[in-house]
Amino acid sequence: MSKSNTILYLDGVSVSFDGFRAINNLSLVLDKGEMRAIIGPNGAGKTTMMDIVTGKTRPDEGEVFFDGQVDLTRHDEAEIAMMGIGRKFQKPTVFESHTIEDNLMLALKGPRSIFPALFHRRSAAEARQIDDILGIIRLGDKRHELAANLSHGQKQWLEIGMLLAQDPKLLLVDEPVAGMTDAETEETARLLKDIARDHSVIVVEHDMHFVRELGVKVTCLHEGSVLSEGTLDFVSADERVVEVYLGR
Amino acid sequence: ADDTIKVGILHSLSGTMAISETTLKDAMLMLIDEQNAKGGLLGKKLEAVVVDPASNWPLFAEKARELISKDKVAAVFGCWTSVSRKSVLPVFSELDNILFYPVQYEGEESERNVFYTGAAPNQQAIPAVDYLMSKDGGSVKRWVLEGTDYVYPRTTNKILEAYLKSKGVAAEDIMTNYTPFGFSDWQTEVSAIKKFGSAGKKTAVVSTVNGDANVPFYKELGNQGIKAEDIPVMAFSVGEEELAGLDTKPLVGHLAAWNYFESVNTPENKKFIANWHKFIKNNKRTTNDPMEAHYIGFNMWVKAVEKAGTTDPDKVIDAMIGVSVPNLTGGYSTMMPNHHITKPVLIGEIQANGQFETVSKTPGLVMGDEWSDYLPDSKDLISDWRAPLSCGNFNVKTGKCGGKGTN
Amino acid sequence: MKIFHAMGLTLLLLLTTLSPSGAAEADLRAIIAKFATVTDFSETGAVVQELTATGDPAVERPLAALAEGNLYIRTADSMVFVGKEGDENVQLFDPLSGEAAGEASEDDITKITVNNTLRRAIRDALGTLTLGSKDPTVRIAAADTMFKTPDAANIEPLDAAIVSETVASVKALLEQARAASILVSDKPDADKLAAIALIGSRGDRDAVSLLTSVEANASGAVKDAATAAIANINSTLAFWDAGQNIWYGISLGSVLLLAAIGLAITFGVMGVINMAHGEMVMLGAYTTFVVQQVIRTSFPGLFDWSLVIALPLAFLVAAFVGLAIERGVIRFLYGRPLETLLATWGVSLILQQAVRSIFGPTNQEVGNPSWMSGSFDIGQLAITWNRLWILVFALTVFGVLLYVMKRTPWGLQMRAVTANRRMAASMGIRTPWVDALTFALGSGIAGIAGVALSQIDNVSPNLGRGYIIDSFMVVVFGGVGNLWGTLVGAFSLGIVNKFLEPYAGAVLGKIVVLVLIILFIQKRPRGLFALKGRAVEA
Amino acid sequence: MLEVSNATLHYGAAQALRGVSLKAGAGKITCVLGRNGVGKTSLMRSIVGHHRLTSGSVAFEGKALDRSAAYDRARSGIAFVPQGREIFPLLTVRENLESGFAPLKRADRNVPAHVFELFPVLKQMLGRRGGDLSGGQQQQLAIGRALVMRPKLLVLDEPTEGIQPSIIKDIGRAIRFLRDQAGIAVLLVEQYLDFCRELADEVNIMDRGQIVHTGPAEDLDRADVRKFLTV
Amino acid sequence: MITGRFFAAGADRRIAITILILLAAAIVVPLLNLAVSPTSAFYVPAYIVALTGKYLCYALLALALDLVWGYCGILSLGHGAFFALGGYAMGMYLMRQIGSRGVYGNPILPDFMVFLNYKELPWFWYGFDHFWFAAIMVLAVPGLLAFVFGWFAFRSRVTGVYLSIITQAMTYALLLAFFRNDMGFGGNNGLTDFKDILGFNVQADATRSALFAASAAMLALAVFITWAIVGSKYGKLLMAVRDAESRTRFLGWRAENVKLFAFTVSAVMAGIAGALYVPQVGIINPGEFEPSNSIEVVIWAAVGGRGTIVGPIIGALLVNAGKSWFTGVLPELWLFALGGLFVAVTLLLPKGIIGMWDSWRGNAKALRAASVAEEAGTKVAVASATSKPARSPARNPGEWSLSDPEPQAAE
Ligand SMILES: Nc1ncnc2c1ncn2[C@@H]1O[C@H](COP(=O)(O)OP(=O)(O)OP(=O)(O)O)[C@@H](O)[C@H]1O
Ligand SMILES: Nc1ncnc2c1ncn2[C@@H]1O[C@H](COP(=O)(O)OP(=O)(O)OP(=O)(O)O)[C@@H](O)[C@H]1O
Ligand SMILES: NC(N)=O
Ligand SMILES: [Mg+2]
Ligand SMILES: [Mg+2]
Repeated sequence: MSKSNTILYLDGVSVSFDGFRAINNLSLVLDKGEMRAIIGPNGAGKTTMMDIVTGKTRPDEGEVFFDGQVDLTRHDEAEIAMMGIGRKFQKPTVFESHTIEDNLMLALKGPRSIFPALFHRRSAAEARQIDDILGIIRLGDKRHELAANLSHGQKQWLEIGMLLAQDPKLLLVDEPVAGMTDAETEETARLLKDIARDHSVIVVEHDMHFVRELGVKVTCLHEGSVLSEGTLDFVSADERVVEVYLGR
Repeated sequence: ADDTIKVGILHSLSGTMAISETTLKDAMLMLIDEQNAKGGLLGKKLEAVVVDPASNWPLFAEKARELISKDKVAAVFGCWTSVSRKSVLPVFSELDNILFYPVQYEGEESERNVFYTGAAPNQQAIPAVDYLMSKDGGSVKRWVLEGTDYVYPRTTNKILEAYLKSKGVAAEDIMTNYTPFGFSDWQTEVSAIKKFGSAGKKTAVVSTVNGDANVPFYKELGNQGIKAEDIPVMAFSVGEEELAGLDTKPLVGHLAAWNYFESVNTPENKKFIANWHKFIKNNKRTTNDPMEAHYIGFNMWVKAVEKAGTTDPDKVIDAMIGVSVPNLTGGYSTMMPNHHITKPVLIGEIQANGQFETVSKTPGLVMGDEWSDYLPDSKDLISDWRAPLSCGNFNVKTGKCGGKGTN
Repeated sequence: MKIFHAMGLTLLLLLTTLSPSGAAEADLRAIIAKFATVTDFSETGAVVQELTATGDPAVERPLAALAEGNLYIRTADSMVFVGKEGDENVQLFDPLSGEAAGEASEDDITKITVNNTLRRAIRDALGTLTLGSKDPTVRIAAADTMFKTPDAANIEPLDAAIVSETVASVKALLEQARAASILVSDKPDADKLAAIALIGSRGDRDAVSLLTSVEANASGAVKDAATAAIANINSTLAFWDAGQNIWYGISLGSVLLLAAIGLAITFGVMGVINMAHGEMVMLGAYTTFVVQQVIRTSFPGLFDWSLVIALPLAFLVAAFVGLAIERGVIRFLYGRPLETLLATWGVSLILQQAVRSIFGPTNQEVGNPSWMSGSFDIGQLAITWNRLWILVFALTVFGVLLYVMKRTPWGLQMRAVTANRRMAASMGIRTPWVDALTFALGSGIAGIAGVALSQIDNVSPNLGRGYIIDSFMVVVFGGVGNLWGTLVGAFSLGIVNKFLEPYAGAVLGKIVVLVLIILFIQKRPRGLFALKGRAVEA
Repeated sequence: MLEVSNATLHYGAAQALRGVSLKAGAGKITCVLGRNGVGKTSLMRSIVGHHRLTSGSVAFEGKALDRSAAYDRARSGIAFVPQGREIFPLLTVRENLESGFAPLKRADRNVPAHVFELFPVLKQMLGRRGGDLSGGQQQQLAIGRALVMRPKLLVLDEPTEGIQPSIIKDIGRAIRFLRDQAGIAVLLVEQYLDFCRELADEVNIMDRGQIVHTGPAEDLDRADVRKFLTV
Repeated sequence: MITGRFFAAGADRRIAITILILLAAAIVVPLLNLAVSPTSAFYVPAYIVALTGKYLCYALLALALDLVWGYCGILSLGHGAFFALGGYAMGMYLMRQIGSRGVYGNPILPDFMVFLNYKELPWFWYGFDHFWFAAIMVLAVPGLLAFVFGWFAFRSRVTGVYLSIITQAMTYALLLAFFRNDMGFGGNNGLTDFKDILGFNVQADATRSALFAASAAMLALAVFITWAIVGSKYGKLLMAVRDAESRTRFLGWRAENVKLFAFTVSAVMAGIAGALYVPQVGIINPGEFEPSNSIEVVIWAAVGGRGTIVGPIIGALLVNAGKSWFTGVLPELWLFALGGLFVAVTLLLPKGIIGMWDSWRGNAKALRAASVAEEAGTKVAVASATSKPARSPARNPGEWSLSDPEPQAAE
C-alpha cells in the first residue's frame, strides 16, 4: 500500500492501557478527499483511534502518517492541529466562559503564536466567516452568550462550528449527531457531505440512518481492529457485524 | 491631648515572635502602671500605646512610624529580633525618637536613637565560654557551636571562634552548625553532637538556637540521653519562658548565660516577681532576662526624663548617659556613652523545676561592648554619644568618626 | 578536677582495704553535717570526697540525693536532710536511714547546690560503690561509668566483681570496663593489646572515644593497635551510620505522614484547600496539654496514660471544630474550591488567636510518659522510644484510614460525593452528612496527629503553621487523592532529607529537597502515585 | 405517580421552563421530546432535585417534593440517568454501581443480575475506573447504576446517546421489562424518534420551555406534531 | 492601536476611571504633602504618603498575580518571590549608594559583609552601583526566573495544585537560601539602612512623594497593560487555556507558551512592585519570600474579585489598610477581625467585592433586558453574562475544581 495520496495512513497500530489492548494491530487508510464512516461497538477503539491521530495518545507500535509523509507519532497535539487535523470530541468540549462568538474566533484558522494574538484585530473577512458559521450552526441569536449556558445539543453544534472555523484538511468527527433530533441529524449529514467536497473526513457514529445518509464507505471496528469494511449495505450484511454491533 | 505622656510598645503579639514578645508587652504595661501609681512622670500620667507589628519586619517600620508620627509617643520600648530592630532604625533616626531594645544581640551597632539594654556578646557569650573553660565548668576542650541560621548566631559564633582560637583551641575542635528558624527535627544534629563529643575530649555545646526550635532540640537531647555531665549545652537564647514549655527533668545541668535569672534571690527581684504575678494574674508565669532589661531601661528613661525635665527626645538622649538604676540582681546598671549598659553576667544550670540555678557570676559588672574586640574590622571602633565626640563608630586608629574609612 | 581524681583513687583504695561494715554511723553523720558549712562547690566536693572515702555503701543515699539536688539544710538547726518536694512543703528524710523526719517550708531550708562537675564526680564515685548491687541494671550502670572513666585502681574491684558476676551480659560489660582500666594502668603491653582487642569488639562510639585517648597517649605497638581498632570500628560505624540515617528518615517521615494524613482527607479527597489544617493539629496538641494538666493536678498516677486518654479526646475536639467549620463555612463553598483557601485561611487566623487568647502566647509543657522517654540500641542504632511509637502510631492511623476509605460504604460515598456532589445526591447519598463527617474525620485525624506531635515539638499557637507547608508538599508530592501516595511521599521526603542533612546541613539539605520536589514534579506532573488514563485527563 | 404542575425555572434572568405540567404514571413509559435547548434537561433536573423551580410543583406518589433535597428524592424511589452520563470517573465500575446502594436496606445491597445481563461489558470491566470506559460503556454504566437503586420512577435523559444499535435494542427491551414486571414509571427524554415511538405509552413535546403537545405515541406521525421537531 | 481601543471603548469605563484616579493621586497626594501647610485640613502627612505608597506596591503585586490566576487559572503561591527578587535588586542598588557612609566606613563593602568578613564584593553585586543596571535587573531577574521555571513546568504540563505547590516550594527554597548569610544578601537582616536613591535622600518628604507618585503611575500603567492584554485575542486565549487547556491544544494553540508569556509578564510586574516597595519601607529581607506572604497576595486578589482588573487592587488596598488599622486599634484581637473578614467575604461576596458588584449590576441589566424582550414577544433565552461563575476545567482530584458537575475533558 502506498502512502502517497493518502491523507491518513495507519498501519499495525496497537495501544494498550494497563494491559488492556484498546487498539490491536489496526490498519486504516484514508485517501485524500475521502469521507469515511466508522462504526463499531462501544469500546471498539474508535475514540482511541482518534486520540492516536491527534496526538493525545501515543501508540505502542505501528505507523501513523498524515498527508503521506508526516509521521504523526513525532508531533504533539498543537503541532498536529496546526498541520490541519481538526477534531470534534465525543463529549462536546467548548470554552464555557467565552461567548459563542469568541469560541469561534479562537478556533478560526490563522497564526497561532502569542504576539499576533496579542495585537490581533478582527478583520472583515473573519467577521464574515464567523457570521457564516453562526448561520450554519443556527446559534446566531446566541452569539454573545456564554457557551456555558448552552444545552447539550447546542454545544454539539458549537463544536461543529469550531471545527468549521478551523478549516482543517482532515476532520475527525466523533458522534456528531448524538443528542440531535432527526431533523438536525439530516441537516448535519448534509453539512458533512458539503464539507467532504473539499476536505477529508472521518465520522464516527452509531446512528445508522445518519451513516446511510452520508453514503460513504464504512469501516466497522471491533476490539481494536477492523472487522469489516465496505458499503453500508455490505457491512451491515456481515454476520459478525450484526452479531457484535447491530443486533437482531 | 497633652495631659499624658505616651509610651509606645512595639512588640509582636501575633505571628512567630508572639511567643516571646507578648510577655514583654505585658511587662511594659505593668511598669507603666506602677509608675502611674507612683504619680506618673513630670506630673503627667503615662499612657501606653500598644500596636502589633505581627512578626512582620516591614510592619515594624510602619508601626514605628505610626507610633511616632501619629501617636506622638515620647519613647518606644520594643523589638526582639535583630532584623526588626534594623527595620525600625531608619525610622527612629529620621523622626528622632528613642527606642529601648531589651534583647541580647550580636553587637556591631550603636545608634544615637537606640538604647541597648540587652546583652552585647561580651556580656553573655564570652563569659559563658570562659566558664566552660574553667575548672568549675568542666575544662571544656572541644566545642560545638550550634545556632539558628541568622545574623545573631553567625556573628556571635564568629566572635566566639576568634576568641576560642585566641585561647589555643584548634580548628578541628570546633564544629559549627546552623539550622533554619523553627527547625523541629533534631535527630541528625543531636547525633552529630554525640559523635563529635566522643573524641575523648571534654565537649560542650554553645547554643544560639533561637525561639521555637529550642523545645524540640532539648526534647531530642533528653531522648538521645545527652546528659549535662557528659556534654553540657550552654544556651544564650533559652530562658525561663522557653523552659516553661519543657519537662526539664532530663535536662538538669544544661546551662544558660544571662544577666538575670528568675531564681536570683534579691529583695528587688522578689518584689518584681510578686508584682508580675499579681499583674498577670497567674502565679505560674515566669520572668526572664529581657523583662529585666525593660525594667532597667524603663527606669532609666524615667530617671532621664526627670533629669531633663522634659520628654523631648534630644534632651532625654543626652540625659540618659550616666543614669544609673538598680537592676534585679542586687546591683546598679548604668547607661554608658555607647548606649549600652553595665550588667552582671550569670551562668545558670537548668533545674528540675524549670528554673536556673546560678553556678557562676562575674565578680563585677560588665560593660556592653558594641564593637567586638575579636572582629578585625571593629576592634578599632568605639562609640561615644557624648558631646563633642557624639559618634557611634569612632575609629581610634584614624581618629575619625565613620568607621574604618579608607578615605 | 584533680581533687575528684584523687577522690576516686582514695575511695577505691579504701574499698579494698576496709571491712564491708564500714565506718561507724556516727562518723558518717559527722561528715554529712559538714555540708551545712560549705560555701562553694569545691568545699562541697571535699565533703563528697570524704564521704566516699568511707567506702560505706550507706553513703549512696545522701550522695544520690545531693546529685539530684535534693539535699537540704534546715536553717534552724543546721541539720542535713534528704528532701522531697511536695505540694506545699518539703518532706524531710534522714539522709542515712531514709526515715521520714517531718516537713519544712521552703523558706526554712536551704538546698545544697551542685554543678555538673560535682554531679559527674558523684556519679563516678557511686559507680564503684554500686558494683556489688543486687540490681543488675545498677551494676550495668556502674560498669558503664567505669568504662567511661577508666582508672587503674578499678582493676582489682572489677576482677572481684567479674568472678562473682552471674549474668553473662553484665559480665561482658565488666570485662570491658576492666580492659579500659588496664589501658590506663602500667600493665605490660601484651595485656593492653588484649584489652584493645576486647574494647575494639564493642564497636561503638564510646570505644572510639576511649581508644582515641589511648592512641594519643601511648606509643609503639599499643598505639598502632589502637589506631587499627579505631579504623576498624569507624568502618563498621559508617555502615551503622547509614542505617541510622534511614531510621532518622523513617521517623521524620512518620511525623510528616501524621501531619499530612488528615490533609490527605480534607484536601486530597474533598478538595478543600484547608489552610486551617495546621490549627487542627494544634488543637490536638492543646487537648493533650489540658488532659495532662488535669491529670497532674487530680490524678497524678495516671500520667503514663495521659496520651491514651488524650487521643480520643483530641480526635473529638478537632473533629467537632472541623464539623463546625464545615457546616458554618465550607458547605457553602462546594463547587468553588478556590475560595476555600480564603475562608480556611481566615478560620486559621481566628483559631490561632483564640488559642493565644485562651492559653496565652507561650509554650505549654506537655510531658513525655515514661514509655515515650529515652532510647534503646539495636546494634549501633540508637532508637528513641518516642520516635518509634510515633512511627507505629502513624502507620496504624494510616491503616485504619485506608480501610475506611477503600472498604467501607462510607469511604465509597465520600469519594462519590467529592467526585460529583450533585450526581451523588441523585444516587441517594446524603451529601451534607457525608461532607460534614468527612471533614470532621480529616480534622479529627489532624487532632490525633497533634497528640503525637506534642511529644516532640512546641505546644504553642504557632504549632500548626510549622506543619502546613510540609503537609501540602507531602500530599501533592505523593499525588493528590491517593493515600498510598501520601505514605510513600512522606517517607521518601523524610529519608532523602535525612540523608542530605549530614552532608549539606539542615538548611541546604532542605533547599535541595525543595528543588528535588520541583524537578520531580516536572517528571511526574501529577505526583508520585499519579492516576493515569482518561479518567483523570483534563 | 409523578406529577409536575406549572413548573417554571430560571437560570439567572433567562427562563428555561415556563409553566410545564406533566404526569408520569406507574407502569407507563412517558416520553419527552423536543429540539435542542427547549428545556428537556432542565425539566428532568428539576424533577430529580438538581434545580429548584422558580414556581410550580413536583409531586411524587402524592407527596410534594418541592422542599426535599435530591438525595431524599432518590431515597423515595427516583433514579436518574443524566445527559452526559456523569459517572464517577475515579471510582471503579463496581464502585460506581455500588454507589447506588445508599438508599437500600442492608439486605438489598447487591447488584441485580439483570444489570449484567443487559450490559455484559460492565461485568468484564468491574475493576476498571469508570472514567476510562468508552463513551458508550459509560452510558451503559450510568443506566446500570440507576437500576441498582431499584427505583419506582426512572428518569432517563437521552439514554441511548452514544450507544451501539444492538444495545439500544436491549435497553428498549429492558425498559419495557421494568415497566411490565416491576411496574415502575419511566420518564424518558429522547431525540431518537424511532426508539420513542416503539416504547412510549405517552409522548410530551416541548418547545421553548413549554409542553406544546401531549398524546399517545402514534401522534408522532402527525405532521402538526412533527413540526415541533424539525428545524 | 490599542490606545485607540482604549479611547474608543465606552465599555471599559471602570478601567479608565481607575487609571485617572491613580494618575490624579500621583499628582495630588505629593502636592498635598509638600505644598500644603501641615496645619491645613488638606495636609497629607508623610506617614500616610509612605503607607499608601506601600499599599500601591501591594496592589501592583496583586494585579500581577491576578493576571495569571484570575485570567489563566495559574494559582501561583510563589509570587512573593518575584516581588522579593525585584526588591532585592533595588535593595542592592540602594546598598551600593551608601558608599562609605556605612558604620564601618567601607566604601565598597556593605556593612553586613564587613562584619561577616567578606574580603571583596561578590561578583553578583557588580554593576548594582548603577541605577540603570539595577533597573534592568529588577525586570530581568524575576522575569528570567519565571521564564525558566515556567518553561519547564508548563512544558511538563504541570497544572493545578501541582503547579501551585511547586511555586510554593520555589519561594520556600529561596527563603531558606536568602536566610543563609553565606548567600551574600545579608541573611535574615536583609538589606537596610538605605541613604540615597538617584542622589536623593530616601527619607526626605520629597523623595517619598516622588516614590509614591512613581508607584501610582506604575500601577496605572500596569492596569492599562493588563487591560490591553486581557482584552486582546490573546487574553481570550488565556481564559480558554484556563477553562479547557487541552482543548486549546487541539485547536493548534501552544498552551504552554500562552501561559509562559502571562507568567513572565506577571513576574516582571511583581518585580517592579518589589523594587518600588523597598525604598518606601526601607528594608528588604528574606521574610518577603515567606510562603504565607504569597498566600496573602492570593487572598487580596480573592477579596477584591478574582478575574477582574480593579478587584485585586481594591482587595490589596482594603486588606492592607484593614491590617494597618486593626493592628493599631485592636492589637490583641485584630486576627479575629481579619480572619472574620476573610470568612465573611467568602460567604457573603463569593466573587469578591468587584465580582459581586458586577453580578448585581449585570443581573439588574439582564433582568431589564429580559422583561423588555418578553414584552416584545421575542424568544428569550438570554442569560445574564455573569450568572455563572467562570470555572476551571479539570475534573480529577489533582485539580482545583473537584466538584463541578459538568465534565469538560476533551474526549
Ligand atoms: N486510559 C484507559 N484505561 C483503560 N482502558 C481504556 C482507557 N482508554 C480507553 N480504554 C478502553 O479502551 C476501549 C476503547 O475505548 P474507545 O473510547 O476508543 O471506544 P469507542 O470505540 O470510542 O467506544 P464508544 O462507541 O462507546 O465511544 C474501551 O474498552 C475502553 O474501556
Ligand atoms: N446552566 C445554565 N445556565 C443558563 N442557561 C442554561 C443553562 N443550562 C441550559 N440553559 C439554557 O436553557 C435552555 C434549555 O436547556 P436544556 O438543557 O434544558 O435543553 P434540552 O432541551 O435538554 O436540550 P438538548 O436536547 O440540547 O439537550 C437552553 O436554551 C440553554 O441555553
Ligand atoms: N537579637 C536577637 N536575639 O536576634
Ligand atoms: Mg467513543
Ligand atoms: Mg438536554
